[in-house]
Amino acid sequence: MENLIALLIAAPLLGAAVLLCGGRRLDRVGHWLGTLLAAVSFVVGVVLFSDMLGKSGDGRTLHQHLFSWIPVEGFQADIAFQLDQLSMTFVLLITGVGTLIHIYSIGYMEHDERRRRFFGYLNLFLAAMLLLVLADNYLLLYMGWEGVGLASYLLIGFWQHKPSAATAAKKAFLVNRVGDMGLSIAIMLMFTTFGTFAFGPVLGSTGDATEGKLTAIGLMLLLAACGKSAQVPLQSWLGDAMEGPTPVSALIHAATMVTAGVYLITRSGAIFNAAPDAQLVVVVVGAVTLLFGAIVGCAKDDIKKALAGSTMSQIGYMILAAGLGPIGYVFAIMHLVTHGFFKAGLFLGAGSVMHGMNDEVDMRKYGGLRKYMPVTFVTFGLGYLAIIGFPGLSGFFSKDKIIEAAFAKGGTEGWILGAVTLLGAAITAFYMTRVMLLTFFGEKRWQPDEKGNAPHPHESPRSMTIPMILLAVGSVFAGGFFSIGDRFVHWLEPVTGYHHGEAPVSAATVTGATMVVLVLGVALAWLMYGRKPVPVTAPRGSLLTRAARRDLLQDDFNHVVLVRGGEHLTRSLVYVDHTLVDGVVNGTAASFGGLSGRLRKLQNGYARTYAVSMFGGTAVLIAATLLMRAV
Amino acid sequence: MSFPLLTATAVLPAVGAIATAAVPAARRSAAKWLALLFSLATLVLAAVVVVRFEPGGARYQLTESHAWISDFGVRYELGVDGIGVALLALTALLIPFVILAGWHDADPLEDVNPNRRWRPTQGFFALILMVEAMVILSFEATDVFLFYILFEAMLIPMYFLIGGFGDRAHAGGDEAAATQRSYAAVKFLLYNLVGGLIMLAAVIGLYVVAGSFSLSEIAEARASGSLSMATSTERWLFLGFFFAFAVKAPLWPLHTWLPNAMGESTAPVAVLITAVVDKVGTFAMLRFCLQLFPEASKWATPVILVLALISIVYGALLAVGQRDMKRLIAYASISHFGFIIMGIFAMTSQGQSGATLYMVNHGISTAALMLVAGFLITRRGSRLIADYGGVQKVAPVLAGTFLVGGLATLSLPGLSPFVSEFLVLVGTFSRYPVVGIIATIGIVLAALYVLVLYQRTMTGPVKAEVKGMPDLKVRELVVVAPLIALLLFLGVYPKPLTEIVNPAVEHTMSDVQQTDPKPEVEAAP
Amino acid sequence: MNPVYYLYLASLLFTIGAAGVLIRRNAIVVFMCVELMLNACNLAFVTFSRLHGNLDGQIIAFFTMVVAAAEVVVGLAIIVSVFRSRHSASVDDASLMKL
Amino acid sequence: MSTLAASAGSLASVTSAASATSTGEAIQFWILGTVAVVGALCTILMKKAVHSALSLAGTMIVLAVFYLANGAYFLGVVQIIVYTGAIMMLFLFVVMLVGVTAADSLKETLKGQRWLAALCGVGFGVLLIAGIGNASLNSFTGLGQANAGGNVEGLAALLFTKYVFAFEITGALLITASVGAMLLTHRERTERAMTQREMAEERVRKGTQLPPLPAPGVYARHNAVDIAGLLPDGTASELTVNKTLKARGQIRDVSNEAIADLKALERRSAERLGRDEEEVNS
Repeated sequence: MENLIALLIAAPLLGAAVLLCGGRRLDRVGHWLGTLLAAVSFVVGVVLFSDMLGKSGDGRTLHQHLFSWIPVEGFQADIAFQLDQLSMTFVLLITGVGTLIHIYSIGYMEHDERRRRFFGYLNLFLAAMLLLVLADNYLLLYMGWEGVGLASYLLIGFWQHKPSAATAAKKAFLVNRVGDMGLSIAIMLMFTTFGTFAFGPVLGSTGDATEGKLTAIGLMLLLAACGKSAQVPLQSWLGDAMEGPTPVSALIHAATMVTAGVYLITRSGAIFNAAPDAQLVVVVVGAVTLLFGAIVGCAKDDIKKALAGSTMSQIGYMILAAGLGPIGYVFAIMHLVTHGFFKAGLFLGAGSVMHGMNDEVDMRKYGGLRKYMPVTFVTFGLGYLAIIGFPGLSGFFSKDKIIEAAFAKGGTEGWILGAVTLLGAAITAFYMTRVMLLTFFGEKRWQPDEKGNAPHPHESPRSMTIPMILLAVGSVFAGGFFSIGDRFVHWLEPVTGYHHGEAPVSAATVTGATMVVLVLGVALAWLMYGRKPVPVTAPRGSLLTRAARRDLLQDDFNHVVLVRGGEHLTRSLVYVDHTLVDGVVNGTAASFGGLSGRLRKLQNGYARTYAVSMFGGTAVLIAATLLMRAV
Repeated sequence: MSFPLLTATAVLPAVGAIATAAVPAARRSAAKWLALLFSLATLVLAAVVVVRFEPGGARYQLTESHAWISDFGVRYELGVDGIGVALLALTALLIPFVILAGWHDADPLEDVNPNRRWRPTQGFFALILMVEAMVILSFEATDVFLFYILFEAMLIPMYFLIGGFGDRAHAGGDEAAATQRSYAAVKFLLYNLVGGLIMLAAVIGLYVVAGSFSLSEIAEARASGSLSMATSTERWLFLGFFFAFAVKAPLWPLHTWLPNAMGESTAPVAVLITAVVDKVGTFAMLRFCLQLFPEASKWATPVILVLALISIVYGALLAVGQRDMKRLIAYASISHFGFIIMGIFAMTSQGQSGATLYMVNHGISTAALMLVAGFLITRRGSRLIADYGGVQKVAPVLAGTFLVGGLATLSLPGLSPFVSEFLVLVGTFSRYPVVGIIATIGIVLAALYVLVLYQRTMTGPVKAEVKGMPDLKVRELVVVAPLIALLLFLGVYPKPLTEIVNPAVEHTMSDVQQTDPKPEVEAAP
Repeated sequence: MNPVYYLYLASLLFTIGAAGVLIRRNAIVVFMCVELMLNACNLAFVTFSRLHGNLDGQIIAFFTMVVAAAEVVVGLAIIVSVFRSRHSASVDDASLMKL
Repeated sequence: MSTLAASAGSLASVTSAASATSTGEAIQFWILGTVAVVGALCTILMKKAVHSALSLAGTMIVLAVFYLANGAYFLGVVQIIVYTGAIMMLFLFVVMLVGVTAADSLKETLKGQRWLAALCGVGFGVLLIAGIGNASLNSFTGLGQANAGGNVEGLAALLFTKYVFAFEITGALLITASVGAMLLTHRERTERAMTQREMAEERVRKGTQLPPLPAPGVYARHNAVDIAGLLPDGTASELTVNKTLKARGQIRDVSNEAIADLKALERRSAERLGRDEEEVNS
């Protein structure tokens, strides 16, 4: 059975190889091939899943050792896979949502002449992401980690002719690289501490290591997670990443890749459990990002950017939960899965809207679309209800649990975190309602563009709606399905461990509070955008709004400090290299030239001058001999 | 005695060089094919060497030894250890691609502009083969004097390759190109000659002290204690050797010749410089500095590590600041050489294995990137990054290969440079954590300069001059595809290489009497 | 008085002659100065032979004279021919050694 | 001769190992030594080569005396005969041959040459003297027994036994030198000598000076070639005097002298003839 694990990765990898090297002759069948191979991977995943359900206890964990990757004295890195419940969850999410989005893309990318390449990249992403979650050691995980980074780079910049897209792609890769730096340092630390970086030994022997080392490792892992999951302070790339085609945003920048950070922290739970300081930092980062993303999401008029902000904030929830330790891991993953469903659905909905609106992304130019594209409206609406945590839908269960767990952290921390999560829930309700209202309600606000062709909003083709419907179903029922009888908790417990945190307040109270803030958020949004007509051009807005529109100025900070500073640094260094380092060399050469030129003057050709030097030489010689005598 | 395999690997290209040079100018293409043929034959011989070499066996294998200048105990001594084999294979592997890539670089320039002087096409290829012969022999030499001779001799063909066959594409026009080129060539020559001079003094000094040039004899004598150098003597000799190697390598602040040399010469020659000839420097650090002067090496380690660190960061930053893509790649190479030297002097088995792998991988990756860049430059006739844009739209395959080469340069996992770079980092980190951490900054900067280069040249709206640019031709694909395949293969399955290298590294480690630092925790299985 | 004084005198004369060689431009005078130097040497030799009480010094002096004679003959001949060709006997005019 | 006698006297007093010579020799040394040095200085400082040559000859003679004083009779004589007699004469000949123009200015043309020369000279001399000084030579063995059999015989004995080889070689050297000298100075005559007619035609063709050169010595009161002839307008003609004399600057200035003589002549004739002034003037 375990030999199938490699197949999970092999299928999409093969697809990528064929599609990217295949050349134009594959253009007609390329997208089908890509989708097929993604589906194959999904099927294999399902097979493995059913097999796993058949087993029990430790038997559920499968290992597959392919070959020794980097065998060097005292350094063993293997190409080996580990499939346990945690990985399984991700496998299903990735391959499942992945396949759906492949199908969606068939319609969405219909008019793009480089569609084959697009599917090649998508397959490459699937392979890398699966490698990430299936690796049984950190180095192999690192390979997948950077692999998804590459795929995301290629897909964000898929429309390379747009400079903005190319820049966004570069930015995403670079920011991720900073995170990767953290991951590699973490691996090095593991190597010096444990002499290995395979999951088993490292996580098994955290007890013997000093807390200092573990904290350091934890913080480095967190840095990596921040990069990949767009957490403060490395969140700046996610908004720009929306330059990519919408299916990409749905798959990579909502459902799967950006959640890799959560996976990493959950996977390294043993380390964090033994390093409370690191955990605290994780929680703080999560909380901050939660609010940060939410606030940004409130201000954006670009529908995708608004959703991106929401993604950031939701992942903030997950990171926060993961930072809570055993009481939170499970719910982090659970929210991750449900979020995977509804956020993917939302993005696909947004894509569908744009598809019908000539790729217009400004929500202020939408309005009243519900009668033009009913399916999109319904699916999007379900996703909306799910994310704001409407009772009974997925978001409700997963977010509620996280809020509980936050309170259950105990002490003032618990209260603060609880408050933050509640506040986050309120803001979420607000900005999602805003999106909803701006897009589907109110009167139509779109005009013909300068070329005079007004958008004719229409429902998207079947290949796009079906995935949306399926995801909507997922976002409606997944939460409930997981929560009934704590299925999900029991499923993951053997891997991540779990103990129920006793909140200072009863679960019912928490739920009640959540409901209250939910209603408040929605109401406020309705007051602002539902009642009175929305101006097409955005009003200047308050200081906070304007800051939020600019990602709370974090980008400007980066630009001023890092980009400008870096440019100056490099330019001055180039100058230094040319004048100083090289100048020394050239100076030496020049001085030699000058000296020889001056010496040349002594050769004036007059016999008497030479005679003088001869005479003087003789004198010197005599002097020398005399001195020798004297000595 | 058995067939002198090692000698053959060096003699074959030398013969090829003579034969190629002898081809009459009229039969130009014949010369090209002849050169290619000889380089391939050398590759075959090198493969035989790799096969015949037993990783577990004696330290130096396939040894040959004949008296040469008996008065000074100079012997013609050859022998390869794992490191030598790896680099020998790399050299023999790269040369055919270099020749193939430079197929038209030495054609007479009448087509470009008629009043340009005639260029000796067959001379170009003959010189390349000559360089190959010398480099291969220098990887095999186990006699210090013999090595020194080759170390110096390979400057001559390189000088003519750099100065004589410049890049057709030069921003400043032909005249400026000529002056720049001669400047670069002279600079290259002078730098390396100064280094060689100092090394010569050290070589003589070594003979005075040890009374022999034979590496094995000296190492033996030192091990048995029958030869003991005064600390100061050892240090001076070490510095003498190291300086020459640091110039060749090149290590900051002795690096300034490399950008000029690589910028002004044609892409294949640039590959020859950075991927083949410079490797002799780092290789010699491993073989001579560490083996002959272990104590001094340890003594100098802190300074050298700092210099290597500077090279890494400084080279990367300057690469970011370059406007000329070949100079950019040159500075990137400086940064990478910093990694190699750091790995060597970290004195851990991971570090040194990593460094050796790094030499090989860097050779392949730089070759890939530089050659594709060369194809690009020959198409557009400019080396300035600003003159390009949107190439990806008109020449997707070229852009793709360029991207892969770039990703290899920024050592993306899955491509071979990652393996070596990570080994170097881990090896350094385990003994000098701070140095290791600072070095990781290089990873980010590498991403920066590679992606900026790719974005400015390949993406964005298509520039007018770029329109109608042809995609890679078959010949060019034949050059690039195998390199990329190799990068992928060695990135996922570097085992064959590590198996050859590891024993040699163990020997070196025992030479310097160093053992890897132990992990704090004995991890549970 | 000690014969050493002759040596002092000899060195004095030699130095004067040398200075003359350096100072004068007229080839003939330069030659004369050379002769002066030779004579100084001769004086020294003779004195040495007296100091050591054997005649070898005088022999050397004798040979010096012979050689000097030969040298003068050739040298003056050269001067004459040079003068014929260049109408000058100045040593500075023959500054063809310059590159 | 007196010097010879003095030196002989001094020799008589020479013992096998003495530390000092006779007072006579000392006096002679100090006097003649001064002369020698002065001569040497004149040699290098005189403007005219001839004067240099003569002063050099003087120095050489003094040296000859010193040779004699040092018991090198043969060399002393040879010095006088060969050097002062032959070589210096050779010099003088050459000076005559080329040196008419050779009154070269002592103005230094090469920058700093003089100072360097002086510096080197002084340094050199000081060093030599210092060297001699710290060589301990306070006692010396005279030539008593060396010259016992006669100085010339002693030399001969050495010359033809010990140094015979060198002697022969010097012979070869001399031959070579003389041959060389001949080769250098001899000029092969490529064209035959011109006949008188040809010379005349040549002169006509050149047209610079058709008639023969004017004779010097107009108004000469005695047979003199050093007085330029006067042209009808009373100016002296350069053509009339020998180039060599001109080069030596030995031409008599005719103009004013001649006028003066003319006036004297007229006055005398006037007195004799008793004519009055106006007649003379008319």
